[in-house]
Amino acid sequence: MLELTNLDVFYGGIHAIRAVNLRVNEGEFVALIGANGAGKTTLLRTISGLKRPGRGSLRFNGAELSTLPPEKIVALGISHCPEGRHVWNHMTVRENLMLGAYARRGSRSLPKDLKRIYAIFPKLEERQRQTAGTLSGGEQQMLAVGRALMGAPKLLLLDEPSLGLAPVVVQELARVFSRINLEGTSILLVEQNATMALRLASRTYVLETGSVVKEGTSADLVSDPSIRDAYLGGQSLRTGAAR
Amino acid sequence: MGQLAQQLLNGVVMGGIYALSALGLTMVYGMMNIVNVAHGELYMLGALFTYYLTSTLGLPYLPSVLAALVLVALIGGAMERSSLRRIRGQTMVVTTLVTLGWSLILQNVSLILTGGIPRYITSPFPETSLVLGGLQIAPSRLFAALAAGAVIVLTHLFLQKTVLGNAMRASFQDKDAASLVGINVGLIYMLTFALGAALAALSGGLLGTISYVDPSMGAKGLMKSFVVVTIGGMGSFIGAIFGGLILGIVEALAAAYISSAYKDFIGFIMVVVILLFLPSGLFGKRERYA
Amino acid sequence: MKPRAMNYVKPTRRRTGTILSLAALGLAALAPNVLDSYTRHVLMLAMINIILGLGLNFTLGYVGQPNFGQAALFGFGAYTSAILAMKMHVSFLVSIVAAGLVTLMAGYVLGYISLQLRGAYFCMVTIALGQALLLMASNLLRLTGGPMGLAGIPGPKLAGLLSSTYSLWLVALGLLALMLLVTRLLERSVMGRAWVAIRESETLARSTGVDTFHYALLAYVAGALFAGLGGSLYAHYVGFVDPSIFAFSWSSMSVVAVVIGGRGTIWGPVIGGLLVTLLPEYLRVAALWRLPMFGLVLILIITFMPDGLVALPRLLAQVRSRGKTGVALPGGGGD
Amino acid sequence: MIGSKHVLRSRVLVLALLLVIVSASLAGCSSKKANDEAIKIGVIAPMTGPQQFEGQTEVDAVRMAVDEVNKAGGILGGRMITLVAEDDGAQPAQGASAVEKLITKDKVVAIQGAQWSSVSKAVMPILEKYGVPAVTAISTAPDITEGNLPGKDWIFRVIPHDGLVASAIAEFIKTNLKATKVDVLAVNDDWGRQSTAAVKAELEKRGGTLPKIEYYTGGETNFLPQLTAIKNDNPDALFLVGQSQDGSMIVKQLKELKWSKPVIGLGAFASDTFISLAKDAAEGVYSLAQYVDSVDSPINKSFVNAWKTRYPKSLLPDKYAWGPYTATKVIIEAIKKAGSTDPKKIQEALKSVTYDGATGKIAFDAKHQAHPDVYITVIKNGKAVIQTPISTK
Repeated sequence: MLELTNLDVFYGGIHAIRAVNLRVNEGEFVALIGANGAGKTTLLRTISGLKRPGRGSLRFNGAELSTLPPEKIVALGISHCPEGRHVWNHMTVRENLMLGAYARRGSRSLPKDLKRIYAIFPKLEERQRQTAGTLSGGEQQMLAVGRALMGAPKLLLLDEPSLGLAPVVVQELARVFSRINLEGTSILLVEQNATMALRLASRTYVLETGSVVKEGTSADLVSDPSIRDAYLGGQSLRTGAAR
Repeated sequence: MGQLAQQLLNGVVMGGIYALSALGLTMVYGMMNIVNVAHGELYMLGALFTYYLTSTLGLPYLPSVLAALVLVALIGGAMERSSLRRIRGQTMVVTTLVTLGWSLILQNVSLILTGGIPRYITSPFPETSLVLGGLQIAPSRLFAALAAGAVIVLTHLFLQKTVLGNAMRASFQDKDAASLVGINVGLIYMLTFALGAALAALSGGLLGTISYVDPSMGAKGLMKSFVVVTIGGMGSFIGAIFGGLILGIVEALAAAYISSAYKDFIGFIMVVVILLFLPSGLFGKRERYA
Repeated sequence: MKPRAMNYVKPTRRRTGTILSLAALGLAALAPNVLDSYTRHVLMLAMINIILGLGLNFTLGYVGQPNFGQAALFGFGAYTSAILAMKMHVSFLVSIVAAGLVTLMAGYVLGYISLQLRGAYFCMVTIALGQALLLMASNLLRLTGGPMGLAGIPGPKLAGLLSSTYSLWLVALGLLALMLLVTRLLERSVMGRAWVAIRESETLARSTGVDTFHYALLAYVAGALFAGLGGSLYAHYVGFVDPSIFAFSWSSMSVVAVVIGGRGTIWGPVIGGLLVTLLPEYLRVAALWRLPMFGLVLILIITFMPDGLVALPRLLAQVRSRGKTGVALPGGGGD
Repeated sequence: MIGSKHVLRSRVLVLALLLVIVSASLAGCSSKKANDEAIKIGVIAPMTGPQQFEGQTEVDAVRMAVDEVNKAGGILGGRMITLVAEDDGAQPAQGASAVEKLITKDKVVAIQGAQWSSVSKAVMPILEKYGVPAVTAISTAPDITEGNLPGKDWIFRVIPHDGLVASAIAEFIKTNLKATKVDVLAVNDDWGRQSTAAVKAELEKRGGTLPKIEYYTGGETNFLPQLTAIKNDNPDALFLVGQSQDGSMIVKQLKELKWSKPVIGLGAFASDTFISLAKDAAEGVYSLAQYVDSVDSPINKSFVNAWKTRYPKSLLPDKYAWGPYTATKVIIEAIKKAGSTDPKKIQEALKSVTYDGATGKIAFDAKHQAHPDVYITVIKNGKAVIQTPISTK
């Protein structure tokens, strides 16, 4: 479904992504883990069109993405829930969600889709008339996910959804991601919280300084000693220091 | 007592008119963070186009205003596309100077093309003032004030209730997030500036029946629009209404009870005093300028 | 503005620099003898514009606040000189020094008021104060002559021999050199660094213990002194002041000069001041198209060089070295 | 990177020096020897900015005068006259630059202007410095000729100044309008202030009172505050000082307030521009005008006809057309009389030159002020009708 071949991305003079090959199959839940600064966010921004790739190809269901503007990519069925949530603080929860479906505005199924989001996140329905800026961090993350889902994506890109959230909230989000995936949406999850990522995803890639250094089923990676040392051992330190 | 009532009535009606003429300015500032010095020239072009459409082509008044609005919106879109787009994200001084350059171009090219003769747009309203309990008011002025209210409400509803309006607000609050839900942010920037230009043109077309129309009319009115927008809080519609009303009433009362030579002086001092106590005007959003 | 931290210059180079500057100064002092009087006149106005720009540069360039009220201070200086010279018949020297000091004090008051605010609201207050002063000058008939202005302000005759225009040329040149030197010294001082800190992030500057209001006010006051001296020069040179000296057009021209020259640089206001004076004058050949052409040039320069013309060499160097990108750096992530 | 700042700085210096050199050479190369034949006359006027309309009219008028003379074969044995017009933006400093350029670069022998009194005052010292005369047709501040300003020997004025017309206005208000309590609304500039002061003095001499004197900023569009206050004061008459745009707005807003007392204006309350802007609201407005297009003299009729033929799209000529036209003709007469293009000789000739103008004979008194007639007019059926011509001698 999504296929990155030999992808290179430059940031100014910096070679941020180097010859990355990555694939997400129909209905699959894939994770991408790596340390802060490894290039994970750059990779997602490149997929969704916010950043132009330098070399290589980016194909989604056969269509080449590397020259498309973000709005065209959204229309193909890729929703990107960005790191740091980026909800529109001065707009209401409902307005945030409805704009999530901007790429398919006018579609008849919008009321139904909104109901579905409210069913997934009942808190959002309670707060639908509040402005997003008044929500708690966890609620904002739910809103950001909900907004991405309103685009009715075939592929959902999630960037650090657990960042800075209480463990209870992270648990709740994890349940939601599994459910969405089971309902048929493919997911590419980017996480520093490797424990969570490896538990949710069926396959995982490990990114270090812009290159994929390991890939495999999550089960294999969990038992890989180098992964355990680098990503699971120091985990408590790292999540504590997030942001 | 009769004078006070008449002055207040004039002040309120003028206040509505001032609010209308400042609307595009405050919207472009609030959304795009651009102090559009060319606002006055867009206003002037609205009036000038309306004049030519009514007098030269002989079109009826309201369709002419609408056609002028469309033409000026196109000019506004072209301004954004050709120059403002390239300096997005630069500091305010830089964007302000680009609009200053545009104001020089628009004003002087209009001057060259029209010869600068002052004119009136023929008003579709009767010239005889209405008399309400001993108070006089001109129908064209009353219409302009009412239209001002209607335009302000409609623009507000557009931004709050329509998908496009929401997309505009979203784009200026968080550009990346807007791109990620499929909003063409570049297009939205252009449309927003064009909308600001259209509002300026609309006020020019509506007020051209009260004031005269010439290429320098925009520059003359710009200072007042600045006062209105600043008092009310930059970017706030409700602020523009209150700013306009305050300026209209203060001008009226200053002329009646203090000295008309100091009328404008009082307006500017009021800006300073209000800002010292309310650093972002009456209704300005604080967090953006902290 | 990119930080350019290099302060170290080889001593020999510095010496050549000083010699070159002195030579340029000497040449400029003699220039009126060879220039025709129109060019002399235009360059004199340019010097006044440069002095104004150098003063404005402190708040606009270094502190980074959109100050559109330089005409308020300029007018203050001009009126102070005009009133002293016309009504009290003081000598030129007393008049120009007094204009500087009085404007400095006025700058303290105006700065104290307007610097309570930042950004667009600061901008609006500087405009409003300028307009308020314009209206005061129009209405305080006894003091300012009202809209009739004050005509017949005498110029100085240095050493009793030089003509008034030549004397003013030398005074302006001397002031200009002094101001460039002062700007250079301030730029490298603690104060200059504090200004740039405020511009980059006022919150951060404040959190590291910089009294941002204090430093911003000092920038404003320094700018006021320059503007006051420039205003005094103007009054004695043109010989006539009226309230239009407070007009928004003077303020905005000064902002244009600083921005198209280069904000927060020493030579920016010099280049910009020359440009905003020379361009409209030499565009007179274009008759009515002069102002639209000026507007177009303004837009082009700002759109393509938002850092001003001083950045032109750097920009060209960048263009030349393009294509050498792509050096991978370890750890260069995208977050 | 060492020394890069220094390199940069020297580049900037070079750039700045280049600019200076370019400007100097530009200045140098264009001052090549002018056409032996042509005589250059300069005009300064506000051709841009809020006063551009009056300025454009002025330049058009001067051009018409020059072309008429050229068509008739030129002067001084067939030499043609060329016109150099410069913009002063109605600002003193710009006016000074414009005159410096006209005199030193274009080598004009005389100048028509300025329009605004403040600009005239700023350019007078420059005229003196170079010894080039100017004839102004619009600046009516009395002290330009009557005062003791530097450069006063070099400026001449064809239009009666504010002091000269004040008594005529006061006399008309007292005897014809039978008004003693008069309110004033005047533009807050040098001209508005000075003419108000002059009329006030003359009215008070005649036993009148002026309880309310209000000023407005030029370009204002809202006069209702002042007019409402004046209406409430209930004077016998209202005296206005303003140009056609402002004036038209004032009388329109007076009409909105259902004003019924007599109104007399000074400035442009009898011009075609004013009437076409104010329409019905102009009816019945009295005015003191230094020129009206309906002046019944053969010279004026041919002037108006020539104007209509030459500028068919334009409005009928007003004082901004008549004054500069007359001033230019006076300059040309003086050049003929001097028999020379030496500015000093032209200045001498101006002192004794006479010219038959549309509103009477133009001849300068010892203070360089001319004394043509002025008119009291009233607007009837969209036409300014002359009530009484008044001598200003």
